[in-house]
This record gives sequence, C-alpha cells and structure tokens, in this order.
Amino acid sequence: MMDLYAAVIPQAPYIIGAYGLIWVGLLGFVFMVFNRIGRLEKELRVLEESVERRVKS
Amino acid sequence: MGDTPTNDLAVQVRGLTRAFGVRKALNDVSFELPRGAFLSIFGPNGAGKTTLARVLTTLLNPSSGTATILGFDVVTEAVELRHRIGLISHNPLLYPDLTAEENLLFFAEMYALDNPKERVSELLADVELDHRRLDVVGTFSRGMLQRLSIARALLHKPDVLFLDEPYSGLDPHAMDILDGLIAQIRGDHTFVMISHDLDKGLELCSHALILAAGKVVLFESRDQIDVPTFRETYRATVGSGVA
Amino acid sequence: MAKSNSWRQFKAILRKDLVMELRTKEMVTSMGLYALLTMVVYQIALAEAGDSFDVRLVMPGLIWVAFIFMSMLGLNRSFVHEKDQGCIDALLLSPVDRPVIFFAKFAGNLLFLLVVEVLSLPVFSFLFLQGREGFGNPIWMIGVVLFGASVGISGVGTLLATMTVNTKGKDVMLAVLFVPLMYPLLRAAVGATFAAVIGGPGTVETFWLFMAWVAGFDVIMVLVAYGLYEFVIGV
Amino acid sequence: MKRNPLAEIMLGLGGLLTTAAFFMAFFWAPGTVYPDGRIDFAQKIFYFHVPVAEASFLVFIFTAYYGIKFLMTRKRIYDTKARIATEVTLFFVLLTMATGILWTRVEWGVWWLWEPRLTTYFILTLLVIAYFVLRNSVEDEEKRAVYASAFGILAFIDAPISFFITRWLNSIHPVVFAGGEGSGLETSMLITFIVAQVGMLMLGYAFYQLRLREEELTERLEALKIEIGD
Repeated sequence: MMDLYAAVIPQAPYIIGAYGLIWVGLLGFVFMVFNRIGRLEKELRVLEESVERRVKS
Repeated sequence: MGDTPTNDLAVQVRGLTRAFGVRKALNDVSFELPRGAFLSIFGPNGAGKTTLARVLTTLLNPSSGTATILGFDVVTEAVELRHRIGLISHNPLLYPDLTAEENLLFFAEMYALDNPKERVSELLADVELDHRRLDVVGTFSRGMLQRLSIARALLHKPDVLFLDEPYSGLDPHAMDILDGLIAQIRGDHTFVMISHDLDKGLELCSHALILAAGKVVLFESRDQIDVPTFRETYRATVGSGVA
Repeated sequence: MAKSNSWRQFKAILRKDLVMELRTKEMVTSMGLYALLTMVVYQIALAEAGDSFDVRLVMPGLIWVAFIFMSMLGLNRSFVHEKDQGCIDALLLSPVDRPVIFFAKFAGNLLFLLVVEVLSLPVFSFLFLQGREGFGNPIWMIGVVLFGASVGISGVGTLLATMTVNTKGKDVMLAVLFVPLMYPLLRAAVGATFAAVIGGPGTVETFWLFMAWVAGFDVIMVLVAYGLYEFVIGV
Repeated sequence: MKRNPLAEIMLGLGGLLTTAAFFMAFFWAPGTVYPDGRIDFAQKIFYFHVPVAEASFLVFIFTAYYGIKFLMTRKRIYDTKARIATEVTLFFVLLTMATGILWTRVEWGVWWLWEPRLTTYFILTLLVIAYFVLRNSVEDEEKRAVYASAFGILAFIDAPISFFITRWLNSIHPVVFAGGEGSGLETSMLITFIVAQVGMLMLGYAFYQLRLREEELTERLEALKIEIGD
C-alpha cells in the first residue's frame, strides 16, 4: 500500500490536472456552443416574427 | 485557331448569377448586345459592375446562367474567347520595370502572335510612342501609360474591348487622346465600358445598362433613352444606397 | 500547336522575370544582403561558444535557417511585381494555361534562390570554417542538397506566395504558412547537409537516404502545388 | 427548425462513455507496474490522451476532404464544413498537447522534449493554427475559402510526411499498438481504452454537428437580415 502511495502522490497533481483540463475543455466547448445556438435561435425567432408581421400588414 | 462561326450578337447574357453563400454579386442578369455596339454600364459601388466584367472576360466563373461573347461561352470556350477580347483598365496593366517595347513583346508572346516584332512596331507608331519604345514604362506619364495600355489591349486584334473606367485619373489632354483612339477603332469593335461618369458614358454609348445590387435596373439603347429620366433613375439607385 | 504556344509563353514569362531582375536586381540583392546579415547574427550567436566548439556540427542547420528565410523574401517580391499594377489580370486575360504561369514562376524563383545560395555558401565557409577541417565528403554533394531542397522550397513557395500576396500582412503570412509546411524538407536537407559536411563511414548512405526524403517531398508537394495552382490563381 | 437528434444522442452517449472510461481507468484497469515494483499511476492519462490525439487526426481528414469538395463545387457549405472540422481539430490538438505535456513531465521529468512524436505534433498544431491565421487575413469571402481549402489540403498531406520523417529518426515515445512481442494491452485496459476512444469519436462528431448547426443558424439569420433590409 505504501508503494502505491509513493507512486501516486508525486504524480497525482499532473494526472488530476490533465483530467481536469479535458473535462473543463469538453464541457466548456459544449456549453459555449449551446449558449450561442440558443441566442441565435432567439434572434431568429424575433426576426421571423417581424417578417410575418410585415407580410400581414 | 478554331474559328467557330459566330452569330450577330456580340454579347449574350442569360440569367447570369454569381453568388457565394447568401450574398449575390450578380443576380439573374440578362441582356443582349449587337455587334459594333458600345455598352456603358453604370451603377453605384458594389453593384456588381466589376464582377460582371470579370465574368464576361473569363476571369471569374458564374454560379449559374450563361454568357456568350461572339458566340463563345465564357466558361467552356474561355481559351478561344481570350484571343478575341481585350481590356483597357484604369490600371495600365503594364510592368513598370520593362520598356514599352518589352512590355508589348511580352504580351505578344502570351498571345502567341505570328510576327510579334512587326505588330509591336506598328502599334507603337499608332499610339505615337515609337520614340519612347526603349524607355522603361515606370518613367511614363499617365497619358502615355494609357496609350501604351491601349496598344497592349489591341495587340491581338480583339473584336470586343472591355473598358474599366478608362477615364478615371486622366488629365483633359489624355482624355482627348483616348477619345480619339476610341473613335478611330470604334467602327469595327464592340465596346463594353464600366463608368462612373454619366456624361461621358452617355456621350459614347449606343446602349446603357444600370446595375444595382447585382440586378439590372435598366437596359436601353441610346435612342430609347430620355436623358433626364435616365439621370433620375441613376440617381435613385445610387442614392438609395443599395449595396 | 497548343503545346508550342505553352512553351513560348513559359519562356516569355521566365525571360520577363529575368530581365526585370537583371534591371532592378531587387530580389538578388535583398536576398544576398539578408544572407550576409544572418551571418553577422550567427557570429553573435556563436560568440561565447569558444574555439573548441566545432562549428561544423551546427553549420548545416545554420545555412538552412538562412536559406529558408531568405527564400521567403524573394518569393514575396516575385508576386508583388505581378500584383502592383494589376499585371496579373492582363496575364490571366491572355490565353495562357494557368499551369504555365506556375511553372514559369517556379523556375524563376528556383533560379534566383540557387544563385544566391551558391554565392553565399562560399562566403559562409570563408567566414566560419577557416582553419577547421574541410568538408568530409565531396563538395558536389552539397550542390545536390541545395538543388533538391530548393526545388521544394520554390515549388510550394510559389503557390503560397500567390496566395499570401493577396492577404493582409503578406510577409508574416508567408512565414506562418511556409515554415511548418517546410518542416520535413528542411529536416531532411539539414540531415543530408550534415552527412555531406561531416563525412566518415556510413555518411554517404545516410546522405542518400535523406536525399530520398527530399526527392519524395519535392515530387509529392510540387505535384499538389501544381494541382492547386489553377484554383488559387483564379480568384 | 432543423434539429439534429443524432448529434444530441451522440453527445449524450459520448459523454456517458468517456465518463465510464474515466471510472474504469481508475477502478478497474490495473496500473502498469515498473520492473522495480512501483506502480505507474501516470499511465492513466493514456486513456484520454490517446483517444483525443487519434480523434484530432481523424477530424483533420475532413478538412482536406471538404477542401477538395469545395474547390470542385465552389459551394460555400463545404468551406464552412472544412472550417468547422479544422476548428474541432484545433480543439482536440490543444487538449492532446496539454495532456501530453503533463504526462511528459511525470514520465520523462521534463515538460517538453524535441522527440519525434512531439515534434510532428507540434508541427501539426502550427499548421492548424496557420489555417486560421490565413483565414483571418483574407478580406474577400470566396478568396478566403479557396485559399483555406488549398492550405488545408497541403497541410493534410504534409502532416504524415513530417510524421514519418521524424519517426525514421527513432522515437522514444511509447508505441502501444505496434504489434510484435510485448505490445498490446491487457484485456481490461484495452476495453477501457476502446470505450474512451469510441466515446471521444462520438463527442467529436457531436461537436462538429453542433458547430455546423450554429453556422447554419448564423447564415439563416444573415439571409433574413438581407431580406428585411430590402
């Protein structure tokens, strides 16, 4: 067991860092894209409504 | 050269569209121009004049629609067509570090002319530059450059000449010379000119076309044109800022 | 007939570039000066290395660093001429096949690059290699590397310079695109030059192995550049 | 509005698989044991570092593929697709680089080594970045598309050449799947790896589709604005 800790403790920060980076990176990407898609859809809806209103009037 | 028989029309454009994504530089442009005509194309900046000229001179391919010049398709018969068209631009399109003669000889080789030396001497005499033939073009005045660039455009005896704002940046004297040269060759050439200068364009043309936002707003022959209404239409397109 | 026309056009473009260069000496002087300046910088870089340091160990790398940056200078100039007065439009308007333009420009750039390389290499050896052991292998081997690598540099460089002349900040742009693409070629060129300079058993085989890489890169990349040229010059 | 359910399923599944692989890596797959009996904990990076790296290569293929398609057809959509593929490539490349550097620090005691695999990957990174620098420096949209396609194709061909030339000069980077004696993995490690790899590829696909959807929306918005502007 001591052997295990001896190996793990010095290496752990790097491993945790690496996994942390991947997680933050992947989640950040997904979050950003969904955020932008949401905003675009909203903007599109606003524009489409205004087009409809123009057609009616 | 494969001389395919050509029809009476110098330029025939049908449904020409040039688009990239949602933006349309040319939108369903159609017109026909008989041989020997002089077409002036007007329009605000960004109206698609340059794009139209570049498509007709085979430098750009259309996205859809067809254009033929002297019966040659601008896409499929581009090489044959290039032998028959010339371009005079507000840029001289000459190498400043070469002499007048070297410039013309270079382009003569590009067109694979049969007797390049004789043809070049003949043209240099025509544009009254034979005394400067051995001078580097970089030392030429604007007017001399324009004359030489006309000689360059006429090297291969083209039937259709494209003029891209040839008068811009010319002094009155150089303008007169250009007028004279155009008058001289007018009879047996067809001209397509892009112009910002309404007076000059109307003075020269036999047909006029107004382009705005890639669409043809107006296409009439000179005798149909009522100058005041024409001016009004032109001003409306420029003023509306259609870009 | 089309074939002989292309050959005429090729000669005309090449001749035009040569005449312009002989008249202005723009490319060769700027490239040559650049090579000399690099040598000054190398002197600074090696200033504290001491006499025991064998310059021959780093020389192959140093000369290729100089040559790659020098070549970009020339490549940039070669299209500025065409672009300046819109001459490229007049050229494209004439009935010339686009590949002819590629090969003529390629040949011109290769020629200028080789001239400056051949002129600057003796200066380099004069300044840095005096009193050292000479070249380990016959000198013509250096010539083989120079030619082989310069073909790749000018071939790909001609395509890239045609693009970057139309971009903002063209000089930097060319470097950004060019250096990473050239990595395999430069790596092999340095390896071959090293083998030629150091000499000794086995180096001749190593030299030819590296030259095989250079040749392979040349063939593949020049073919691709040729294939892409028509698209790039047409817009 | 056209949604892409497949992209969302892939996103969920990819997230699930990669998370599963994460737990499998730490609680199931055994660690590699050094000859002196120490346990190589750092090896755990392998389950993510390698899948991300492989995904970056696979996505880069699409840069070249759509580049060629664009040059043949001149349809803007292919340029958009090539650009998004390169974007996802860049994203994966950066993740590979970051995890790789951390692993190098643990295993080799330095942050960076000019070792063949690292060198070529560095070159690939530069090529992908250059692609975007090039795009940013061209004003005209169509020119930008043509140049980017041409450069994408060149870069795609160049990358394997740099890979092989450095490879030939001997690498100390581990080669796990080279075949031959002593290569390959224990079953539990292999399964963990495959789960992570499949998950990562699904994520790659989902990222690509999501970005594409975003671009389509932007384009429709642009078209609508032009329409209203008239």
